[in-house]
Amino acid sequence: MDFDFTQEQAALRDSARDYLSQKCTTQFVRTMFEDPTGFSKPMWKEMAGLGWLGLTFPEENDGLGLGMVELALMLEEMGRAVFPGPYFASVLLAGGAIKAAGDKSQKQKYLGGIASGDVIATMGMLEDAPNWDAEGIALNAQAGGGGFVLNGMKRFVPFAQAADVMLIPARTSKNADPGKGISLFLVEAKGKGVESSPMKNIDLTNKASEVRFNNVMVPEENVVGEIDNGWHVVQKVLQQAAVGASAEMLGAARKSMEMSVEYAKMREAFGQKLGQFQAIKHKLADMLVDVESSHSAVYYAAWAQDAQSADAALAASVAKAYVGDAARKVCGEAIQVHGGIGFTWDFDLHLWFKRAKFYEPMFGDAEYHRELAARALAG
Amino acid sequence: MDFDFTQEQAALRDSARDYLSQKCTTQFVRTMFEDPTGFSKPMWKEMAGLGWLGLTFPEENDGLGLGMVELALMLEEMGRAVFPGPYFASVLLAGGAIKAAGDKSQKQKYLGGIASGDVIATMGMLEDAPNWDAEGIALNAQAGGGGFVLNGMKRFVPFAQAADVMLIPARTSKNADPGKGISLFLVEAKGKGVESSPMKNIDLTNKASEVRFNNVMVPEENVVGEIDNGWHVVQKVLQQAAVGASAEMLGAARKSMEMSVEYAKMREAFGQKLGQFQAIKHKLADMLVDVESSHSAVYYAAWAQDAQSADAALAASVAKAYVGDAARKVCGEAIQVHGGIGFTWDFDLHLWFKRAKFYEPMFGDAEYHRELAARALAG
Amino acid sequence: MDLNFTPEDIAFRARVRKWFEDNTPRGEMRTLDERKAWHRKMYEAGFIGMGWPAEYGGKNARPMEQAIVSDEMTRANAPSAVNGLGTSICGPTIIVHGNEQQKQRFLKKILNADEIWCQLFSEPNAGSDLASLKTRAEDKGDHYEINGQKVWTSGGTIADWGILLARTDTTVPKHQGISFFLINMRQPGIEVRPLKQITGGSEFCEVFFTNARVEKENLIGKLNQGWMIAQTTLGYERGSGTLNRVTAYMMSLRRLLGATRKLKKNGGAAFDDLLVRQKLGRAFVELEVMRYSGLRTLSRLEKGLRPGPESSIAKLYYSEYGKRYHEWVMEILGPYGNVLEGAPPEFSGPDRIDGGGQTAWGVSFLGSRGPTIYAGTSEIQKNIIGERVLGLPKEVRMDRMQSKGE
Amino acid sequence: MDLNFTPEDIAFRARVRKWFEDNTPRGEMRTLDERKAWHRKMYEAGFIGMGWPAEYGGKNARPMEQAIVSDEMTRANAPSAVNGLGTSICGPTIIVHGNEQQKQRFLKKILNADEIWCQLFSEPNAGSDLASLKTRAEDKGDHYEINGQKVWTSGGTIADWGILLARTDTTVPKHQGISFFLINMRQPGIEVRPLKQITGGSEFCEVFFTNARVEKENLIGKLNQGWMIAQTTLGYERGSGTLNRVTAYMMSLRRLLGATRKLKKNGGAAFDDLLVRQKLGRAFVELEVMRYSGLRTLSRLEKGLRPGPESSIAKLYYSEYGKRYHEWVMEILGPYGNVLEGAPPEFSGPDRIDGGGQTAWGVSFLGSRGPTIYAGTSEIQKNIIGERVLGLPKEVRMDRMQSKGE
Repeated sequence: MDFDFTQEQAALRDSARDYLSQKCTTQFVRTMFEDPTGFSKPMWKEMAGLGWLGLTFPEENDGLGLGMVELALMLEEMGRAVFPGPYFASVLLAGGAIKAAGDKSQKQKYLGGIASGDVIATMGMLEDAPNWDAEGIALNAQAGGGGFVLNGMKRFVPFAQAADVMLIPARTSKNADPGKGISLFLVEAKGKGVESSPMKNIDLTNKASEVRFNNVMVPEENVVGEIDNGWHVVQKVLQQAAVGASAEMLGAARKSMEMSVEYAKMREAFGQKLGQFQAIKHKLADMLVDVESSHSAVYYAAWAQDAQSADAALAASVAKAYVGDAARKVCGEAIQVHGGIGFTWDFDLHLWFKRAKFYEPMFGDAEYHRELAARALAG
Repeated sequence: MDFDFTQEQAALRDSARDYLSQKCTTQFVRTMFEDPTGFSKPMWKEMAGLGWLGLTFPEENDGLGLGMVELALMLEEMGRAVFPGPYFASVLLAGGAIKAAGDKSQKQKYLGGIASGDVIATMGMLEDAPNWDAEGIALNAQAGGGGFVLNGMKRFVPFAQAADVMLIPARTSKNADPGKGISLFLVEAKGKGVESSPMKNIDLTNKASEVRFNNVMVPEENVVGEIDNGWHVVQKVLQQAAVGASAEMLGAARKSMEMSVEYAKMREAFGQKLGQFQAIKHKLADMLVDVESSHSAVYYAAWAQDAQSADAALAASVAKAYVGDAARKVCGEAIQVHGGIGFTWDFDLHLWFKRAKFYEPMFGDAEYHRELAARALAG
Repeated sequence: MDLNFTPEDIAFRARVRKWFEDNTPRGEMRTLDERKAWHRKMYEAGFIGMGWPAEYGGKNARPMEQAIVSDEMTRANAPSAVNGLGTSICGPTIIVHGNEQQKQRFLKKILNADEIWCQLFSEPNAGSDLASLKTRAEDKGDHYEINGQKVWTSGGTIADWGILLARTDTTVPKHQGISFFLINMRQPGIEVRPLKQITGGSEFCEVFFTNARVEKENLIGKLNQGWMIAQTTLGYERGSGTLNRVTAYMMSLRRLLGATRKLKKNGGAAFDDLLVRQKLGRAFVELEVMRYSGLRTLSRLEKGLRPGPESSIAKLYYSEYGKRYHEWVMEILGPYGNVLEGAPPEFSGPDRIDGGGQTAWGVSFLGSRGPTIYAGTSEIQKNIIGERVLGLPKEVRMDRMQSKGE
Repeated sequence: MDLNFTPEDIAFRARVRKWFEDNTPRGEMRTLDERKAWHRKMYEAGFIGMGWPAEYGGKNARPMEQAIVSDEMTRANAPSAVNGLGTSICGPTIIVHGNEQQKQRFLKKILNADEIWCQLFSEPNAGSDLASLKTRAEDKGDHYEINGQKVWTSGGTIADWGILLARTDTTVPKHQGISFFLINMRQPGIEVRPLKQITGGSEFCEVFFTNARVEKENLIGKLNQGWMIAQTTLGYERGSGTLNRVTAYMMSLRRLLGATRKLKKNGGAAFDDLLVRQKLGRAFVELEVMRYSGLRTLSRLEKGLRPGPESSIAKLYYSEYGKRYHEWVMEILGPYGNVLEGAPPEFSGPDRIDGGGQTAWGVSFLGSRGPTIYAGTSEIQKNIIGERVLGLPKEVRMDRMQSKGE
């Protein structure tokens, strides 16, 4: 029983924090607000060089072969740094799906490409309704012409504007069970019939698009996994995405708490430090409880994924439900502790508030995961 | 526009507070904990003499002819005094139904009897499920023998052990619309086939029973209102009960807050008054906001009943939903402010905590009334 | 108790509603001249400074009439008056504390928006603890020379004049060395910079004073009595806030309700979901209670009772409500709530508070973090309620320990 | 990170589980002798004082082993050890701060429950501010004479001995004049009265001292150093609380789940209701997080790291969780939750924490108001977290102003 990071994990966290605090300053982050692709190619290449873009990929696909714990701590650091870029989309979502279900040549081409930074990938999940169940997948894929023809729409596709390729779950056959008949396609993001329009988010570091598919031809070799049997892959990716999103929110929350503690030690009012007021001190204490509990939730869930623990799915839901609420509280109270300055654009605090808010509804909100937890309880 | 009590209303409140603070001390209240009927007959007679038992009844039925505002302020005072006895059951519930739908002789007999204190009445509503809608009424009333034969069960019947007569909504015919086919019966509480067994409540001042009806004969003259058309009467009574319960909870909450403020002014820790700690001061401030907002909610709702305002039903739901949550918070925080002493039996504070808790689920909990409010919003 | 509006109030409301229906400008106003013209139009209709005494150009209007006008303005989504701070705070201060010459010079031009006013109180290091302000006013014989910085100045870029708190004596306890000035904003010693907020909007400014000038005749009241003057509750603009805030939220809630009918959830509309309805129900319940409390306040105002520290209760209620409400909005709309641009029109947000079209739900959500901070944080409100309403003893605080004499 | 239990831990747990299955008394224990016999049985099995050093009769058990035993006791709904305070607090204090004679005299009899112990710390006017206690211990030459009152003494009616904090010097700042004694409870100068709680139970007592006697040999440590001794974190009973509390709530939650299948709502079972499931889900989620955090603590303890002020985080989490959880219980069960007697059996409540059958949900709910008060209120925990974990400056407080020297 050891809940601490291994030396290797701690070293990875330290190097991520070092790199991001030097290169991914909030000054840099702000330059990405209006950038249409929302990330820096040189930085991306450096991260590839550090091995981070293939963090969880097999070594034979130029990856580091690490697990969800390592990915979670990387994402926590990215949340902490408000890192702007398609890391989550490319490595966790699309990369995760290809790693789970891709064939040898797909892995070589795409995982290798993602790891080297040459390929930016993403995954489109939601359509009209914010529905994370199989019922939400309606985009139609019709067999024909040596492949498939896709028609339909995906919304909230992360970094679609930056992507080279999109992993798209689509419906290849209709069944009473909505979990059946879903297949996964790798679609060229700039291909014929693919139209993206940006959906500007309050978290300006997280780009997303609505993507329309008008008779988009996808060759057979771009089917990932079995035809009609793709939903279990999506489910697994969504579980890991729930853990990853929780890690991002944890990073945002811990940073917000630390800034608030520092501010309360420094700022004076009525002749004393802000942190001497019980109202502020108790708020900060509550924030610490939320942050430390979130840490426990995120890393238990990440470990459970790696250990293929029987409660891995439950733990992912627990993390997403708990950390979503906790990060909301912590990042919100941080603004309150800071007072006026926390409400200004030039002060950085709102960056984390918005980052946490961005991830709250993604991959299932707290209610959705509480429902899953209740069903797990009932067995 | 005048939100203040009239002089007459203020005088009624003052006389209720005077009387109850002298006669209905918590010492007296505690003597009723183990009393099977749960009230004092001499006190009941005195209250009859003051006109309170017929507060809302027509003058021709020996009542004072006052309205819901006056009843609400009386109930607030009773909540404040943790008054033990079947006032709510007899005057508001049974009396309210008979006033609304009874015929002349029923009014004379029962309203007159309630007002004089000679008759204790109550009303049985819930059965197996805590369901406040018409679906919840399954108790069967079969026409026959010059009257009706009742079979079934009511739970949570307030002060059934003390009652002479019970107003019982029962099903006289089955319809697709569950609101149709319900009739109201006046049943002798000690009559043949009526069996009561006590349901001991955490609020020991509020007695209740499970009452079983085994072939209970009810003569035709004891039908209140039209056969099959009694639900609208119940609905109106439930609305007023929601307001009345809110008033009781308000009384409990305000008293809990006042005790907490006094305690915080007097009790010392770490060389200063408890009320000088910001954590305590802010708790008390929150309690005041809850209490004053509850006051607005209760009396708006009471006025809306009297004025037959278009939003009368909505206002009753608003009051019950809001005050239920507020009183829970206030009475709970009062215990926290008091610390250890607030957790002891001999200190009175828990009496109000329990009184408020008793009324929380009664006549629809906050969720139920929020649902009604949402439907009202949607129009 | 009688919560009916009088027939006179109802008739007045009908007239006001008709006026706003007929006169509210369509589309966004882009120029200052347009905004001044709209202000004057409302003034001519009797809706500006209506609570002021008649002798100074007001109408001695009852709080109820003021409440009704505010409410109908909100209902019509009418642009706010460009000189709102002038008529609500600056003018009344001059009426109560100014001398005859100051009244003659300024009041008329406030009412007709010839001169736009701003308020120069808060500083970067003097927010909740306003009395610790450091902007200095130095006596230069015929004038005072101002150096320092103010922040959270709304309308700073368009203001002609401002009311200014500045320190005139540094040798006495902090509350005793502050004076209250009127300062001409159109002078070289003043630089105004817009202050961008987390919403992306810039309704506020920072104001920098470098040897700026205040004529001696523009001191209000006596030297070093500025704190007392600034603390006075000014009673001419009452009733506002009792009804219109509820109406604004109600309009937002109705738009949200509409969105829940379009948004899909679990194969049906979001409105069909029990959890969504609980949130709508809660939002409606708490808003109705705000309305009842507003009527209660209004009924007190109508009797001539002053809104005392109890107004902290209203402030705390509505600002905390706003935060909760917008969190429910975001929960209900899910990822659509986060979208500023590019969402389908049925998920576009509520009317902007100051009129002139819609804003995104996300912007409205971000904006909801402001009211628990500005005009006295929730923490300050709770101190006020605890000490001035409940009579709890004051907390032991370092500044009180250091200067018992204050 | 590796959150698997070792094969040894799993085997140990299996043995412990089997032992409790075979040995846990059925039905309620009514006599003190029965309770002592159960204590001795557990002691003989190696489950009592198992964290104590072997030289004093313990087993030097690892925190994990202690956690597993506590957890299995809870799972078996086994009655608690009658001398729990003796083994968890009184004995360890003697081991760390007592002299050889005291160790010889008391330790063995604590372990085998020959002498039952209680704790005499809190007073009616010294709760959170324990150091302001007023019970006096006066030097009478060969003994100390005790006068005063203690409260919240659990097991007071059955105790043979107690650990006592009393004031031995009133002329120095409050923390410096307190001494730590062992007091014989079987003497005429001590009166013990059961203290009834809002639950109706009487697990605690008030204790009155009138010229009670403490032999000089029963002073622990040096005179006037009692505060420091009482503040020492005693490290022999670790691991308890990390797992068993979660298990207790889990058992309650499963019973609640069962009730939601029987309770009717909207024509179906309550469990079919989305709102009910949200509450069950929330209760489960927050409980799982408590479990993860417990494992994290246990993993630190296993490395020999001391549980520092971080234990305040755990206290705050579980005590506040208990309040929330029981409010959800009451919401779900509606009027049935309020019923103490007379409800159908499917709505009867959870197992009693100390074993021996069920209690009503309403009693369990009322009991949930205790843990945020006892053993350091939530407010005190937040001060500890703020100051000792986050390093925030101490608040300005009257006692600190008055006696800076402390």
